[in-house]
Order: sequence, then C-alpha cells, then structure tokens
Amino acid sequence: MIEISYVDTLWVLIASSLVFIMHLGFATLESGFTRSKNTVSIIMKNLSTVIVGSLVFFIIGFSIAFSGDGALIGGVNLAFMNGITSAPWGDLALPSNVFFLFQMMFAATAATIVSGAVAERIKFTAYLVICALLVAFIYPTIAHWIWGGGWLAERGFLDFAGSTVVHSVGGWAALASAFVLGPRIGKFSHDGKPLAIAGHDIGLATIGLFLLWVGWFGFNAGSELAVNEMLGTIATTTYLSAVGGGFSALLLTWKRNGKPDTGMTMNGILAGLVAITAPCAFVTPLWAMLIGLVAGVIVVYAVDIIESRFKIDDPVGAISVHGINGLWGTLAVGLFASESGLLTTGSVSQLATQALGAGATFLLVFPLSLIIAYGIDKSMGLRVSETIELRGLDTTEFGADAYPEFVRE
Amino acid sequence: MIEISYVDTLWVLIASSLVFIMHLGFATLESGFTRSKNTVSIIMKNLSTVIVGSLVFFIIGFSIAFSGDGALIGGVNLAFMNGITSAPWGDLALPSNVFFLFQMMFAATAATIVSGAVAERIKFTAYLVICALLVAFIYPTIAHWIWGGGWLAERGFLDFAGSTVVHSVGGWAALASAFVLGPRIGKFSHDGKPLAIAGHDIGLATIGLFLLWVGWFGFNAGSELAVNEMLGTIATTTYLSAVGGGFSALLLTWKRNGKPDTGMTMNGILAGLVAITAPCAFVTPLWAMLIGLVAGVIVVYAVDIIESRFKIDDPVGAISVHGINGLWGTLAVGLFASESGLLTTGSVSQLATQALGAGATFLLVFPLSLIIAYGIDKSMGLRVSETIELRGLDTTEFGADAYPEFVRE
Amino acid sequence: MIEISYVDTLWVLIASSLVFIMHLGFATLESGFTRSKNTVSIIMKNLSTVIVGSLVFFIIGFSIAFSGDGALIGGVNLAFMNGITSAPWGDLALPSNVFFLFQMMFAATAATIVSGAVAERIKFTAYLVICALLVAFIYPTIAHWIWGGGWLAERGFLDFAGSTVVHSVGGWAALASAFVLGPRIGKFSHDGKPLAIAGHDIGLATIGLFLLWVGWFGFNAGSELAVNEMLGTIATTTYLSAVGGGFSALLLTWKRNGKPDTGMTMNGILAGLVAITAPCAFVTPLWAMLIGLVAGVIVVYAVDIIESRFKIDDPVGAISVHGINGLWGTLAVGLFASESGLLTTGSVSQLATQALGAGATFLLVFPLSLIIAYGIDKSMGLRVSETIELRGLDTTEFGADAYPEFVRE
Amino acid sequence: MKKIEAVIRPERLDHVKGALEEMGCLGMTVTEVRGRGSQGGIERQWRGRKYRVDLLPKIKLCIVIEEKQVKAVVDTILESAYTGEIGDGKIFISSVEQVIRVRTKEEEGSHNE
Amino acid sequence: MKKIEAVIRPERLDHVKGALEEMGCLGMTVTEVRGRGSQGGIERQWRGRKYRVDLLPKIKLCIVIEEKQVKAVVDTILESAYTGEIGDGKIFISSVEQVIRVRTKEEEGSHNE
Amino acid sequence: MKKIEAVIRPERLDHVKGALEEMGCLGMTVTEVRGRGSQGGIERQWRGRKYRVDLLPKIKLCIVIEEKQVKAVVDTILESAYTGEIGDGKIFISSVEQVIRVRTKEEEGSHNE
Ligand SMILES: Nc1ncnc2c1ncn2[C@@H]1O[C@H](COP(=O)(O)OP(=O)(O)O)[C@@H](O)[C@H]1O
Ligand SMILES: Nc1ncnc2c1ncn2[C@@H]1O[C@H](COP(=O)(O)OP(=O)(O)O)[C@@H](O)[C@H]1O
Ligand SMILES: Nc1ncnc2c1ncn2[C@@H]1O[C@H](COP(=O)(O)OP(=O)(O)O)[C@@H](O)[C@H]1O
Repeated sequence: MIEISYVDTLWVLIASSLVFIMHLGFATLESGFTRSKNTVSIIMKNLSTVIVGSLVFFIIGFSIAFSGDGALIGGVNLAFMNGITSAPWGDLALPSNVFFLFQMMFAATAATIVSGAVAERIKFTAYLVICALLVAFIYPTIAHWIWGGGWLAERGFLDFAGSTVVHSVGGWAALASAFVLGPRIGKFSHDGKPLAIAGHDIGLATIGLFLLWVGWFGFNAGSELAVNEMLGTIATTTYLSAVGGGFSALLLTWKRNGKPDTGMTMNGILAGLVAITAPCAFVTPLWAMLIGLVAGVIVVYAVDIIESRFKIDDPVGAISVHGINGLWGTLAVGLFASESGLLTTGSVSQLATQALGAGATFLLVFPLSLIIAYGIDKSMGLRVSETIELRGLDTTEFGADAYPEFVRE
Repeated sequence: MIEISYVDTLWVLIASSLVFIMHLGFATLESGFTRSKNTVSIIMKNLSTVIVGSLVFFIIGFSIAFSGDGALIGGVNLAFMNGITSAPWGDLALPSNVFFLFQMMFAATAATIVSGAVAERIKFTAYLVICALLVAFIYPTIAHWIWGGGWLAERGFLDFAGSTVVHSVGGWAALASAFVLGPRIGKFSHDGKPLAIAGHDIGLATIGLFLLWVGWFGFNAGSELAVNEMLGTIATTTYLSAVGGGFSALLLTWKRNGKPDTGMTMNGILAGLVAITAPCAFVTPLWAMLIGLVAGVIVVYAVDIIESRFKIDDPVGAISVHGINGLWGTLAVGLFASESGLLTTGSVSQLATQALGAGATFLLVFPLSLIIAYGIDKSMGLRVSETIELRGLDTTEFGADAYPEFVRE
Repeated sequence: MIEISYVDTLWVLIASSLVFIMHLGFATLESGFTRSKNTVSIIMKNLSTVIVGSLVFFIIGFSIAFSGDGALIGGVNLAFMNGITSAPWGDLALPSNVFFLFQMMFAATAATIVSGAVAERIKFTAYLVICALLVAFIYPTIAHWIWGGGWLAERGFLDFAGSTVVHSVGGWAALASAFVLGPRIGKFSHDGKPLAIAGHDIGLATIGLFLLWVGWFGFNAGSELAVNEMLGTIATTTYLSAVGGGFSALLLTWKRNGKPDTGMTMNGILAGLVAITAPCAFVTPLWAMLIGLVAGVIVVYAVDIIESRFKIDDPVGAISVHGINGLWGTLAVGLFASESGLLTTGSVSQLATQALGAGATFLLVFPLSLIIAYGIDKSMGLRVSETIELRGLDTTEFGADAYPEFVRE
Repeated sequence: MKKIEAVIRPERLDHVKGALEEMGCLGMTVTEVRGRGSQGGIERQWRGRKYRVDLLPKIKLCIVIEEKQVKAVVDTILESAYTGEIGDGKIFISSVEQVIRVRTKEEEGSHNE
Repeated sequence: MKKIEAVIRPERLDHVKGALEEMGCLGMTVTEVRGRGSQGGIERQWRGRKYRVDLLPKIKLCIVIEEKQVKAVVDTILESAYTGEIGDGKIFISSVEQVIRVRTKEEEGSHNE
Repeated sequence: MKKIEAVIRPERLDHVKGALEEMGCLGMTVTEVRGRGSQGGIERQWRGRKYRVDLLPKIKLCIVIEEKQVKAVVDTILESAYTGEIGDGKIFISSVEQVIRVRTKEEEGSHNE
C-alpha cells in the first residue's frame, strides 16, 4: 500500500477550502450582477447548491463518478461514503476521504454555474431538482468518463482540472435551462433587440470575482492531488491566463463601446480561468497567456451572440464564460499542449480526441438537461409567474427582502 | 527534544489564518443580521474583540490556559509570551509560538460570540470590559480544564476543537449578558410576544456565513495541531455536519412557515458546525451528518424558545447556535464517538463525563458572566440610553454612519 | 543542484494566494473609504492594477529585479519568464516559477497603494500609465537594490518583507502623484482647513481591512520563502504589531475626538502591519508590539499633518500608512533587531544602513514619480475635469454606476 | 398648472412610464416611497419568524402639467398602473402656481415646450 | 381634501404611525428625506477628523384626508412626534383638489372608505 | 406661506445649499429623486452592452417660506443651480396653508424665527 504523504494531504485539504470559497464567489458575483429584488433568491440557490449538491454527491454522485471501471458509468458501492476512510485512494498518496472532500467541493460548482444563467425567473423548487439531478447523475457520469477511468480517459482525452468536466457541463446545462426558461421580462425589446438589465452592486460582484480567482488556485493546482514540481507551472499558467482574459476583454470592450467596462473585464478574467482549466498543466506560460487573451475575446463576442442571435437570456454570462470557454480550453489542450498539441508537435490526434470528448459531453449534457427542464416545466413548473417575476422572487418565494430596511429605523 | 515538523508548522499557521478570517465572518454575519444604524457599532465590537482579546490573551490568558499543571487554573509564567519561542511546544512537533498564535486566534472567537447576542443595545465600554475579562480569565480557565491538563482533561472529557471550550463558553456568557441587558426596544409586543427585527443586508450575512464555514476547517482540522491521517476525517465530518444542519433547518422552517428562510438556514449550517466541533475527530461521516441534522432542528426550536419562553433577545441567534449546540455537540461525543459512545459501544461513561464537563462549564461561566454583567450595570452602566438605542449606536457612540452618504454626492 | 522542497513549494504557493487576496482587500477598503460615485472607478483601478501590473512584471519587471548582478539594476534575460521553469531558484529549494509567482503578486501591491491616494480625481488612462511604469521599472529597481543582490543588499540593508521595497515605494509614488494631482474639490475649506470627505460603506472597508490583515501572513511569513523555525516568529510579530497599531490608534483617536473611530482604528492596524514588514523576522514579540503601538500613533498624526500642513489630499491615508510607516518599520530594524539593533546591541551601524536605504529609496522614487506625474499632466492629462469630478468618475469615465438601481425594479 | 402625484406599484413603473411617453408626457419626477392604504400590509419572515410590514414599497410619480392635459394624463396612469388588486395606488391632484426652468430661467405655461 | 406633510425624526416613525393607527388614520405615504431647520447640524467623524452634517435624516409623512379630520390628525402627530429637543420637525398643510383611487378609478371624498 | 420645490442636479446641491445659507435661508427638506425632462436620458453600459437610463438622479429641495421671500430664494436657486446644460432642473411654486412646528406646537408665519 502506498504511504500517505502528509504534504499532499495538507495541500488537497487546503485546495478543498479554496474551491469551497468559490461558492461564496459565485453567490456574490451573481448577486452583484442581478437586481436586488432577487438577491435572497440568488443566495438561497447558492446556499442550497452547496447543501443539496453535497448531499446527493455524498449519497450517490461520488460513487457514480469514481467507483468501478465501467466505460460509461461507475457503480454504487461507494454510496454514502461507504468504505471511504483515511486509507490511500488508489495510487494517490492521499487519504480517500481527502480525495472525496475535494471532489465533493468540485461537484457542487458545476450546479452553481447553472444558477447564474437561470437567475431572476426560475422557481426555487425547480432549481433544486435540476441541481440535485446534475450533481447526482450528470456531472458524475462525465467525471467518470474523463477522470474515473471511463471511455474518454482510455482514449487519452486530457482535461486537467475540468474545463469540460466542470465548466462545460455546467455551461451546457445552463444553456438548456435558460433556453427552456426563456428570457426575463424586459430582456428583449419589442423588435427582439437584447437590452441590458443592470445588476445592483458592482462591489459585491468584485468580491465574487476575486474569490473565484483565488479559488481557482485550489481548483487547478489542487487537481494535481499532490505537491510536486508541477504546482508552480499550474498556478502560473492559471494566473497568467486570467490576466490575459481580463486584458483582452478590457481593451476590446473599451474599443467597441468607447469606455472600459467592469462587468465584461470580470467576465474576461473568468473566461481566462475557465479556458486554462483543462490545459493548465500541459502548456507553457506564454501559451497560457495566449489562451487567456483569446478567451477574453471569445467571451465578449459569445455574450453578444447568445443574446442577439439565439435570444437566450443569461444574466451573468455563465454560458459564455463556462460553456463556450470550457470548450475553448478543452480544444486548446489539443493545440498547445507541450507534448501533444497541434501547434507544438504538429500532431492532430490530441486535438481530435479533445473535440470528440467535448462533443460527446455536449451530446450527453445538453439534451439531458433539455429533457429535465421540459419535464419540470410540464410537471411542477419551471418558471415563476409574471407577477412574481415583476415583484421579485425575494418577497414572493422567500417572504424576505435582501435589504429589509426602509428607514434606518 | 522533539524535532519540529515543517508540515505541521505550516498547517497550524494556515489554520490560524483560517480561524482569523472567522472574525471577518462574525463581523459581516452580525452586521448583516442587525440594523444599519448599528453597523459601525457591531464592526467596532468585532475589531476590538480582536485587538483587546488578543492583547489580554498575550498578556495573561495564554498563561492561565496552558502553563502549570493545576487542576483548576494555570500559572502566570508564560505571561507576555515569556519563554514562548520557536522551540517545540511540549510533545508537539510544533514551534511554541505557532501553538501560541493558533490559541490566540481561538481565544478571541469566544468573545466574539457574545458580541452578536448583545448587539444593538450594549455600551461599547461595557462590551470591552466583558470581552477583556472573558478572554483574559474565563475562557482560559475552561481551556485549562479541558485542554491544558486540568481536571476535566484528567477525567477523559473529550472536546476536540471546542464545542464546550469555545462555543458553549461564548454562548453562556452571551446568555448571561443578553439576560441582564434585556431585550431591544420593540423586540416584544405589549403582550410579550416576540417580534422579528429584521437585519439590513442578507448579502453581508452570506459573506459572513461562508467565511465562518471555511474558517471552520482551520478551527477543527487545525485543532489536530499536526498533519496526519486524521485531517481528512475531521474535515469531512465538519463539512457534512454543516450540510446536515443547513438541510434540516431549511426544510423545517420551510415546513413551519410555508417558505424557505435564508437566515435560519444559515443558523442551521452554523449549528451543525458548532455541534461537530467537539466530536469531529471521533465520529464517522454518517454520524456527523446525523449530528448536523439534529443541530439544524435544535437551532430552529431553540431560537424560538429562547425568545418566546425566556423572553431573551438574541439578535443573531448566538445563544442557540453556540451555547445550545455547543452542548449538543459535547453530548454527541458521548453518544456517537466510535470508541466510547453510548450508541456505538453501549458504554455510558463517556456520556456521563461529557455531561459533567458541560455542566461544570455552565456552572462556572454563566454565574460569573451574570456577576460581571450586573457589576458593570451597577457601576459604569451596561446599556445605552433609550434615545441612543432608538437613534442607533453608530451616530451616538461613534459619531459615524456606516453608510454616510445621502446623495451620491 | 538543490532539491525542491515540497513543503516550501506548497507554502509559497499558498502565500501567493494570500498576497493575491490583498488585492481584493485594497479594492474593498478603498471603495468603502471613498464615495459611491467613484466606486466603479476604484474597482477598475484595482482590477487593472492586477492585470496590467502582472503583465508588465511578466514582460520585464521580474527580470529587472532579479536577473544579473548589477549594483543598480538587473538585466533583461528573464523577460517574458524566459528560462523560468520548475527548476530551483538559486539557493532556494523552490521552483523558479513559484518564486516568480510570489514576486508577481508582490509587485502589483506597490501600485495598488498609489490607487488609494489618487482616488476620486485621477484619469483612468493616467493611472494605467503610472501603474505600468511603477511595476515595470521603479519597483523592480528598488527590489533589485534590496532583494536582487544590488548595492543595498551588499551593504547589509535589511527589509525582510518590504516595508521599504513595497510600502515606501508605493507610499512615495502615492505622495508624488497626490501632490501633483492636487486635492479633491471640497477637501479644503476656503481658508485652507482640511475637511472630512466621508466614504460610503464601512462594512466594505471592514472586509478590506480583514482581508489585508490575513493576507499579510502570506506577505511576511511567505517572504521567508521556506517553511522553517522562523515562520512562527514572523507570523506572531506580524500579528502582534497589527494589534498594537490598532490599539494605540483606537485609544488616541478616542482621546483626541471623544469618540472611538473605526476608520482610524483600521488605519492603525494597517500601519502596524506595514511597520512590522521589514523587522518581522528580526525582532521579539514584545518589540513587535511596541513597533505596532508606535505605528498607530504615527499614523494618526501623519494623516493629520499631511492634510493640515502639506495640504495633500490622500483619501484613504495611503501615504501615512504605507509611506511613513514603511519608513518607521525600516528604521525599527535598526533600533530593535535582536542581532544588530541600536537598543538591543548598542551598535548604530544597522540603523545608519537602514536610514541610508530608506533615504536612497525616497530619492529615487519620489522625484521619478513627480516627473512621471508632471509628464502625464502635460501630455495626456492627469486629472479629470471639474464636471467629471463633481458628477463622479463612474458615470463619466466608465458609463456605469456601482449601484445602478434606483427602485428595486 | 396642476401637479399630479401618483403613488403606484414599483413593478408598474416601467409600464406607466412607457404609456406616458407614448402620449407625449415626458417630464416627471419620481420618488421611492413607502405607503399604507387599505392594503393592510404584507407578511415577511426573518430568521424563521414571521412579521408584518405595513409600509410597502411604492413609487411616487410627480408630473406638473397644464390643466387641460390633466385628464389625459390621469387616465393614462389609471390605465397603466391598474392590476385590480389591493395596493394599486392613488392619484392626488393639486395646484402649482409657478413653474420655472432653471436652464432658461423662464417661467413656463406648458410643460412640453 | 387636505394634504398634511409632516417632517419628523426617523426614530419617532413607529410611534407616530402607531398613534395614527389608533385613531383610525391608516392611509399615508412615507419618504426618507434629509432636512435642515433651526437644528444647526450635527458633528460626525471620519478617519479621525470631525465634520459637520447639516442635512439630517428625517422622515416625511404625507397624509391626504378630508378637511374635518385635519385637526385630529395634526394633533396626534404633534403629540406623538414630540421629544422637546431641537429637530422635532414641522407640519405643512395644503390643499388637494382631487383624489383618485387607481384600483376603483373612483374619486374619493373621504380617505377611509 | 409658499412652498418652493426645486429639482436640481445632485452635484449642485452643495453649491445651492451654500448660496441659500448665505442669504439666511436655512430651513429645507431634501429628497433624492429621479427625473426626466427635456434631457432625454443618458447612456450607460452593463457587461458590454449599452443602454439608456431615462430617469436621472436629481435632488429635490423643498423650502417653505413667506411669500415675500419667494423671489429672493428662487433667484438664488436659479443662480446657483445653473450650469446651462440640459438637465439643470425646474422650480415649482405652490401654496401652503399652515405651518406648525412640532417642538413648540405653534403655527408659524415666518420660517426663520
Ligand atoms: N390617505 C392617504 N394619504 C396619503 N397617501 C395615501 C393615502 N391613502 C393611500 N395612500 C398611498 O396610496 C398607496 C396605495 O393605497 P391603497 O389604499 O393600498 O391602494 P388600493 O386603493 O389599491 O387599496 C398607499 O400605499 C399609500 O402610499
Ligand atoms: N422652511 C422649511 N422648509 C422646508 N422644510 C423645513 C423648513 N424648516 C424646517 N423644515 C424641515 O423640518 C425639519 C425639522 O426642523 P427643525 O427646525 O430642525 O425643527 P425644530 O423646530 O424642532 O428645531 C427640518 O429638518 C426640515 O426637514
Ligand atoms: N413636467 C414635469 N413634472 C415634474 N417634474 C419635471 C417636469 N419637467 C421636468 N421635471 C423635473 O425637472 C428635472 C429637470 O428637467 P429638464 O427638462 O431635464 O431640465 P432642463 O430644463 O434643464 O432640460 C427633471 O429631471 C425632472 O425631475
């Protein structure tokens, strides 16, 4: 049996904390980017993503992702943390329960991506169902394919920390849900032009942005699941890609609109982080910077196209940031990976595998999420009534105000 | 002499940072849960808890807790960090000053618990006195009993990270102080029914909740004071209990009120964290989940009963979260500890010891805190005047507004 | 070749994350301390400090600071991370890219200090230029002198974590920029008396304060660039000095004004942290406490004098906190360092060296920053128009409101 | 000149504003207020306890116009602010003696020049 | 119909509201305002420096009622808003020509139907 | 007594307040409002997309004074609130029948005692 490495144990525990704090990042970013009448609703969605997501992942999700050696899906024998002790996890010099903890933190982030895209109009109960299904079954299935020894792992598909497994999965589920939900009242003018619906607090969004950014060190470097020479590479590529994404999005929006734009700069940074998530361990710092620069450009156009062309309303840009840039990052492995990239080695096979894996993920997650969203819509109802939406979800669904004071009484 | 372990050193230093950030968690949670006219007051209480609490713990508190081998109280020879160097602390492979730092962070959290319960009506100077006495003498005494080799340690009382030492001590001091202070103006209707006094910012409270949650990894897993196979267990039980507490409080309030409730879900999560603090290293994940689920139920009823039956006004629920659930967690060790719990081994002796320790703690802390509160009341005054309370403590005691702008000038 | 230490690697990576989160600390502290009409502007400055600062440090700054062995300036051969791999950095058991990452986080903090002092009236483009020049050339030059093997390092100048390199550099650049900019409209009465211009959110400032405080563990203890017996000393002195600074500033303002003051208590804590940054590894806890206590007094008077005597408007107190207390901390090494301080060893030579280094730094940074500020003023313009300043920079320069809602629509 | 003060539901503001715009009534001053009327208040919860809020968020529109336009404006507001549920709001009409535009320093007789 | 506008201390709002409720006066519109009167302003401090704030937070109640009820309402406000210290506030009374309820589109003569 | 309601630019408040202070006009009630006039609205951007805001932040001053002082006060406001750009604001003057001071419970004829 492998001996536990204490330094690895410590790192993965700390990385779990860093990933965990991303939930606060999502909660504050999404709250800041939406209207105050829906703040309690956003926060309750984020809180229950953590609660319900963790619960179902504990019950069944982890087992589906990481037990057994099926090509398509894992088994049930690790359900309820059955057999997960402080003994090493497989070949890792890491206690199994530390591995479990890290994975549990990861799992819930996929669902939280959806919460941003469906904000300000989804029923709380409907969201709970989507979240539970996503974290219990859909995310674990893809995780099994890619990280759990499934068919994509077999084929050499590379997704270091989850551009596909976490971000694209969350992004495509967000796309499907936002599509079925339809846009918020007032999002499109009568002639179908997208209108801006400003959020309510840039400071809150800033807190979110920085917490997500710092959490990404845990997300990406933590995915090494050990402390070794790779950590510095991963952390540096991660950071530089974020810088690149912020830089190009800042400049591009400035050029397009005549003024620099805070929200889009934030989206650019996040796009850079999502894009580097798959290739962070495989590329050089310079390629990382390029991946980020491209991500920042992609996100600016993607946000626009998704609204203007596809008439899909995504209040925080989750589909563009996580879905599209998750895809970009996944392909970027095939382009720039030092040992297998098209531009670095001239070989196209890695890129093909990456495209296959990204495509397969889309083909599983998107239709399934559509079915779930439609199913909920037809049964319990997916969207709140017009009156509730206009009044805000906080007072209606939760009987609460995020800022309950009128007078400083 | 034991050799210093660098990985242990690193971990306890990081855990100290995590515990430290809990002070920001308390500051924001308490601010969000109270009215904006008292926000500066809350923040000043939290800031000075850290400042004054650390100062008195440095001067005398640490020595009382951890020097000498008296059954009831430590000595004074470690006052002012006298002799605390980077040499190992006792049997630990840890520099003494790192041990000291971690303990200093812990100590101030006990006082901070009080600050929530006495919010919106206590005099700043009165709070400073309570805080100083609590961190200089009361907390160190209990810490000595249980962690410093005192009589409860001798008897095998188990409180891994402080359900009793930190949380019940803070909770009972909060209970005594809130009792002597009396309720805020407007808390009870003319016929004595408790009324809700809404806070002012759910987003701020959310920041607090998540920071406390992540800080708890440092609090509980840091209390191992080393990196070893236990860390994964501790972190996992801690996390799952929080999930359990949030889940049951969410569902229970939903059922009782017809709508899910953000504030109580947060209280439920914190209750789960407090309850698992004593047993986190001794129980299995499943028991941890159960401890949390029960904690979430306890907190819902405790908050209600303390207000409705005992007419005590606790603006943030500190007594229920920390006092009552600290007690529950302490007893839970006696019920579920793998090696000595009643339900796991059939032996009742651990449970008896736990009850004894919890009872003794209450019997020391509660009367002493009552005496202190009454003493302050009779001498310098405990509570602000009615006018000050109505106008808010910020402008009156601090000459400041938390949100000084009227117009965005 | 030295073997990489995994525990050192891990620590410096985590310390980098802690230093990184200080950028959120600066953003929130500065936002809270200024008016809401300039919040987007503050946040954009902080975001682009990270983006642009990191970019230019990646391109050239790092190389200037840490390559070659020139007495005055480094070379260009490490530009674009050229040759920075996971091989050990010099004598350190640390991957070069981890060392690079840590230094990159540091570099941007110097620029961010300026952003507070020039808030509410500087042009965004002007700030970008100052930030880029500071992080690309000025900061790296001083870093080379002191940490990169330059002439001050040769002479035994001691600045453990950057009281001079980071804080004084930032502070003197802030002084020059604020001087050239001139005060905000309304800062001085017609007869030249300084008036208070209140900020807009104490809660936001509190978040900033605590994040900076916790980040300082990474800043100071991380500068050891290894895990060893020193960490506990560094962390403890750092913490105690902050406590001292907060304590004396709290009491002093309370005595001067009749009421305790939140903002100045925060400035006191930060002053304590800045002051201990140079001596943290060289002094005992008791001296650290004293250094902090003095820093808290210095900051109270410095803030007053800079406004009243020099008529310089520094909205957040950056010059006093970072500049003046950076100087105090640098001299404090010469006074209290266990092995070379005047009061501890009777020898004056260390103090003389410290004074020399601090003076030389001032003589480079201040005039250069003056020239830059004047140059910008004459060419592209340094300050926004009066109308823009009155309306706020957010709507004018960025076409955005930090709190875009009127009605909770 | 007459002053029309209309207290309406916040969520109807966009609609009312649009309707007024269509009929060419542009000038207005809007205030965020709280109001109580026959609508008895609503229930909220806070940390698990329910409570009544009797002052509900409303929007007050203030429109100063010539007398002859009053009826049209009032009708438009009545139409566009209406939901039929308690809490739809009230309109108060009073007299204004003088209206002066700061930019031109001229007195106005008509609000839409 | 008459319009009573009362500027009072924020901390008296609950009390005034309660007193009006007892006498059956329910309808009102409340606005958060800042005011200056003979109360010269108050001192605050910011990062150690004192400064004067001359516009102090106040609450404006606006109550539109029939003429015959004016005295009773004004007396109730005078009573319940009173503390005796500078800054207690002022009451302004003016005329309203028409009151229309949006929900019913009917003109009102009496504010408590 | 007359009521002067002046809607001005937020950034002119300090200036107007100062000017009124100099001429001895102290009493006033200030409200944060949003307004639309001939100023057609302004452009903002949000996450890269531009949008129009047509209700712009304004400040409403309300000053109740004796008739004979109206002209002086209005002139002062016209002067101090003026920038010459669209959006400078408007002044509305109407009648107030009664003014009562809460602290003294006495009716006032003059607002500056
Ligand atoms: N007598 C009054 N004086 C001043 N404002 C009033 C009065 N009556 C109603 N209002 C305002 O009108 C709003 C709507 O009145 P309400 O009676 O609830 O409407 P509805 O007639 O639809 O029930 C109230 O919230 C309040 O702001
Ligand atoms: N002339 C005025 N015009 C408009 N509002 C006024 C006037 N005088 C006083 N107020 C309002 O009344 C409030 C209380 O007035 P103040 O003179 O301070 O009360 P007191 O009479 O108790 O001293 C002020 O804050 C302001 O809002
Ligand atoms: N008819 C009106 N009724 C009520 N308020 C008005 C009216 N016209 C203008 N206002 C107020 O006056 C403000 C300034 O008006 P505006 O026409 O923009 O000024 P200017 O005359 O300088 O163009 C508006 O924002 C609005 O608050």
